[in-house]
Amino acid sequence: MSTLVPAFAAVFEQTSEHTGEVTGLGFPLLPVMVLCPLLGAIVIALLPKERVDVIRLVAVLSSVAAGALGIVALAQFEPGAPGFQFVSSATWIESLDIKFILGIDGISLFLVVLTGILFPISLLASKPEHDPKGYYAWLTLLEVGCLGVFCALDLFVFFLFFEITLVPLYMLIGKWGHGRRVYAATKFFVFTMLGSAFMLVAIVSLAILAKAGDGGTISFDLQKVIASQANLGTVTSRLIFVGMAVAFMVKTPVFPFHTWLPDAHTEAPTAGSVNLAGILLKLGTYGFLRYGLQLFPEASLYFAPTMITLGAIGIIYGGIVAAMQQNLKRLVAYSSVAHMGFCVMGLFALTIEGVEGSVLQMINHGITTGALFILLGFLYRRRHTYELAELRGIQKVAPVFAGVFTVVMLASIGVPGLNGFVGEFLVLAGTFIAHRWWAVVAAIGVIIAALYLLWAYQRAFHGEPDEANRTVPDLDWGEKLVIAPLVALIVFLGVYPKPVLDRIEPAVRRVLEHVEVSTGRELPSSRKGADLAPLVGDGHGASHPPATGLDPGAEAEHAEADR
Amino acid sequence: MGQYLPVFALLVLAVVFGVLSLLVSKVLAPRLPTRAKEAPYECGIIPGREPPERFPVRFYLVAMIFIVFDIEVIFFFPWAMVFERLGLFGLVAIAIFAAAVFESFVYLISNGALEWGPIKRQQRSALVSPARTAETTIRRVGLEGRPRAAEEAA
Amino acid sequence: MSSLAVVLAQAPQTTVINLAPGAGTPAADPNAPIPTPPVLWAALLPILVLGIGGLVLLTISSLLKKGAPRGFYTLYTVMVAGLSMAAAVPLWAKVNGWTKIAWWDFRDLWWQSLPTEAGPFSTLGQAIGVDGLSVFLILLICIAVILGSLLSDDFLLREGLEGPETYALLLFSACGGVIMAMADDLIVLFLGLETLSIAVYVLAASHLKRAQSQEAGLKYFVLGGFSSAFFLYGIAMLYGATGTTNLVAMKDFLSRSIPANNALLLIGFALLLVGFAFKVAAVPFHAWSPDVYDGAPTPSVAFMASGVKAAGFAGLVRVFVVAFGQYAADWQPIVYALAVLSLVVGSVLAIVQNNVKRTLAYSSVSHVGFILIAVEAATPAGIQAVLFYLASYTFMVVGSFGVVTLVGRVGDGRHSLDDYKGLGRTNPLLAAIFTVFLLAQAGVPFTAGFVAKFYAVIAAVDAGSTVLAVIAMISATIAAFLYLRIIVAMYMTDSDGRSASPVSRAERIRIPFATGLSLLLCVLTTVGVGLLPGPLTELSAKGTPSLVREPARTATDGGLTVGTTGTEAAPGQSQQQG
Amino acid sequence: MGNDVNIGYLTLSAILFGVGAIGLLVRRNALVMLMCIELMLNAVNLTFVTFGSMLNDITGQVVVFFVLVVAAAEVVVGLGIIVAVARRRPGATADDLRVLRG
Repeated sequence: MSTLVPAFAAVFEQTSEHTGEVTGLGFPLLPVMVLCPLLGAIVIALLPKERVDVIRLVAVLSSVAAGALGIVALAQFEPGAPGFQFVSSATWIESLDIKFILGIDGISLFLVVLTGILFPISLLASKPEHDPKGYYAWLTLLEVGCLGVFCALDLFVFFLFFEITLVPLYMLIGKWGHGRRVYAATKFFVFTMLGSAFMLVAIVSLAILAKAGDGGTISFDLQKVIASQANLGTVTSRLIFVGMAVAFMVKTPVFPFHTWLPDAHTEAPTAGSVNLAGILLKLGTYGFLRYGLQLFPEASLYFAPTMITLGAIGIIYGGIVAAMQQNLKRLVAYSSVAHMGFCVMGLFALTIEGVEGSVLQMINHGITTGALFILLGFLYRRRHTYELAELRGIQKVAPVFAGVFTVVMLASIGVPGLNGFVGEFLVLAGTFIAHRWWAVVAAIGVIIAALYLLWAYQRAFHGEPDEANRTVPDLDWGEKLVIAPLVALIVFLGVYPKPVLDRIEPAVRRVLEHVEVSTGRELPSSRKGADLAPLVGDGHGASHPPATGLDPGAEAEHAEADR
Repeated sequence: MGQYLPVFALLVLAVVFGVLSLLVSKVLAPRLPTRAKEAPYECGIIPGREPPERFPVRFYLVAMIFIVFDIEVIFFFPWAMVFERLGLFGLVAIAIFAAAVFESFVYLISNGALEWGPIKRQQRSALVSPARTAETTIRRVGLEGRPRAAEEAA
Repeated sequence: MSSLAVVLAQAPQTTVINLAPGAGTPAADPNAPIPTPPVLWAALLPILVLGIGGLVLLTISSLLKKGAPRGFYTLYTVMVAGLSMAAAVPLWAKVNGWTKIAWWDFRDLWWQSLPTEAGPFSTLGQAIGVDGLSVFLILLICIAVILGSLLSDDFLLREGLEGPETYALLLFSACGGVIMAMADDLIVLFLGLETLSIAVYVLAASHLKRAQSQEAGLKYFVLGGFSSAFFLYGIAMLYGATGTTNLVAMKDFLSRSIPANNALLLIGFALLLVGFAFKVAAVPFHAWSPDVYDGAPTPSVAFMASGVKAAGFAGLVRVFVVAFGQYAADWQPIVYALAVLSLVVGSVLAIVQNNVKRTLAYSSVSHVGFILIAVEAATPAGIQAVLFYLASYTFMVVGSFGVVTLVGRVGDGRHSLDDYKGLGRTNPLLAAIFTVFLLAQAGVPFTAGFVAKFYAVIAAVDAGSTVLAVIAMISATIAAFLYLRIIVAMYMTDSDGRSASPVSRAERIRIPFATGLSLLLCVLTTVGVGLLPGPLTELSAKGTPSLVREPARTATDGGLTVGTTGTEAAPGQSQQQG
Repeated sequence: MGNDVNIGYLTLSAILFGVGAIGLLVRRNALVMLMCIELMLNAVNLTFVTFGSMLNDITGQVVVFFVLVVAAAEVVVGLGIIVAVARRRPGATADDLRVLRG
């Protein structure tokens, strides 16, 4: 491994011109992190089919390694530094200026860390019934796709990883799922493929029409395209935004395009649905933020009202339909639709709190829903069913399991003190500033969320366990070990979100300033937000000077001084 | 108009010659009608049975070989007219062309397209059955219908 | 045999015998040597190697009393195709102006006979042009022949049809394809097209034991004859409109003077497009391709789907995008319509099939639609996208039909979807290889298919036809659904049923050496190009065609000599002149 | 450019071509189809020769040679395939060639 790294580093020379000062620590952190699970997948593919334990070990090791590198990136991360960090790029196709660039900033940092944490836990949480070799190979390949998407700084590479996540998940759902798995897998594949078809045309026309490269050549480099997207006409940039938005709306199930999600979730194997809910849904909202807001500020401003209404509809619709579900997994799936509705609403509120809350909501939703699906996986392993009708009185038989389930469920509802609350509150505050009545509607959504989850809990866990439920064993130590980190994170982020917010806030502020600068219109929050700040009293020191004409530099030392 | 006179003369001569020869043969020839002579064709042999519906493939093969070499000749004509003016280039060109077409001829022969003898089955097994001899397997073609030959053979 | 007639064909307008009506004796004195155009045999080498190779193969086979040793014919065909590719390399160096590639220094070879300066050149009185496009196509067609012959090696043994015929036909059709690729004259293009298609008609009908094969051959023959008559009628119209059949002279004529009523020209375009559309099986002239692909023996289908289509597109690009670039506004709408129809019909009809071979035939129609959107762009980027797509498409298609050959088992008849059920369990390696090809055809990233579709979309968007690109991508998604059905059949159907039972002897398909080799080659290239598209992009960038005049000749020659060497376009340079 | 005689020839060849094309689409018997293809090719020959004489250029007539060669090659191959089909089922008409469908 030691000889490999310098050779590898040579390929990915550390371009520092993006970040200005902070460069990676001479070691191509991101490429190794992204390609580490790929190495694992290849090794698994070569291992003989019988050695199941070795295969499982290699899979867990490679995803833990990726997670560790994620934590290292978190530790090394410079909160206030402008631009992207740990950037490393290798030219791929010179004629089209396509470079394999990876880099993260405040927004994508935590999504990468979330992926790094969730994948090993989902691997440990469940075992496949048949053909483990294919199962673990496809799962590690899925991790490559997820990590790659969040770090890609090149339009082509982003699209490549966006598509890469498609095939492994299709195989996972299709081959190891249960019930109508082939139908669900094909529906998932065709929906996402259709969305990404539009996105490909959008990316290509963006790269060509923006003529971003030096000297007006075609360029796929995100930085150059952001800089030069001004020379797109308003109509073309709106059309391209719609093209991209279709793909992202399919991925975060925004209301009209969400029909694939419940099927995919209920038929997916446990690890599949944990990662599908925990990470793959964030591809869409992250895409909206990075490739929607940053790339097409004017168009996103133009479409903001429509997107917010769709988000609000998603929250209400998700809540109501979830309340009527008989199958627990489908219920959690629809709750994801509702939570992602929050994210979309926060994003398009275009206020600092809104966007910040939405990013935080992505992370929290990833943890809580991931934990929920793991717990449902344990339940399925015991009772082999998700139907609420057959579950009763589990609290008496498996108290620890019920206790953990309660904590995670309350987090998902958004009870203060747990991580759900912080995200949703920021989103509601942000939306309230910009679009008052949508925030009211969203608040109703929170109540509905409480309704269906508590009702489900009451039906499944309370009451007298009949003979089938009486034999449900409690969590063994292995399962406790798996779920403990997630519960710890839920509580930690609920009580003390400051370190996370410190890193997200500068990046979000930079995006919003970019939107203000290029659209030339004052965003609703930047002035009024200031006077609301003391009320909120959120952790990261609200005593800013009113945010008029703030230059990022001042903001950075300010945040520095605070800590 | 004058220079077309010889053409007309030639035309007249041709017509006269055609009519004359028909008339002379009809008038002078002896009349001994027999069934064989009256038959439309098969040059005097009375066909024993209707021509078989399905011709053996060899007949078609001959047609195809004819077409191939007919086309070859077409290209020989213009070449022949100016071959000495074309010099070496023309010679090399026509040589390659002729070799190619001849090669297809070699291929035909090796595949037995032109062997019209009796159907010689390669003897797969050593001996099919003692009763079958060369005579029994060879089809009698065209012997019936000849009055004299039939009596001798019987 | 008629392919050789082409090589000998003197470029029509240089013969001086003008039998003007009524002129008694030819004007020049009778025995003055007729000026013959200089022949650069080096430029014709690829054609000669393939043509003569086929003839020698037939001669050898007819002289050998007992059958040839096993695998001899395949080895021979691969060698001849390799030799033809080797003969094309110096031309490639000449076109790009290098004097030596890696270790091979060309100066000592027959180099001096080639024209001095670099860049594309033409010979045989501007009838044969050697430029980036023709050399790229020579390499591609030879690769298709090599892969095709490797596939048919074991297939013929299995079906009991041993004999040199299939290999000789492969070589002759490749020779025809190469003539088409290098043709700068419409008549030479027509002769190349006919050599190619006649050889392929017989190839389609060559499975003597299957009635479908003869029927496919007859259908292909009748419709092929029908469309080549249209093609020829188009040439006649263009000849009437421009007074010449040579593309270079035609381009000069059109740039010099705008014909008063270009009715003849437009009819000529339409009829030529009919001929080409039929040859590449674009909708509405695709009706023959599913039947013929289903009936014909699978290895020859692999060659038909790749080599024949590549030659067809070479002709299409050279005639329309290069020679009639000025009149792009006239023919682009037709190509636009062909592209849209092919995309939509190709992917929609493919879904209703349950015979895998027929599904692949319809999916190749939708691939043709993709290539047509690149042709419709009519820009150098468009041509590069066409070449890139053809190259990656060849490997994908030959690979997929290779697997179909194996799964077809003896009698080449078992192609329905339930023959593929559970293939993932019975033959994991074969199923994995087939999945790679199917995903590549669907355009999943990290495969050549994705990059090819990507370049085609770029070319289309760059030329402003974004709507076409969107239609293309949507039909690619629909087409993806049909590839998924096959993958589902292979992997997911009976996996829960008897997954544990050991695989019986009969189900396991033995992958013979030659077929294995070609499948390996295809998989490596498909994934390799997917990961590193750089080299192939460079190659296809250098493959831009350009019509070029005869190199300068001393004043003594008679006939149509052209003063300066009009090597108009350095490769990759502006398309207008090229 | 072309006086009425040439226009006459062109229309004649167009008619011939049309007859050939329609004949091919309508008639069932494979041999008739073969003849129709020949008819169409010869119609094109006539067009070539007419244009040759109109442009006073030899190319028209030279092209006829090649078209003849191609027509002959097609006939040879066509006969071969038709014979192969006919040996399996005598009196092969395009109607009963419905083994391949879909």
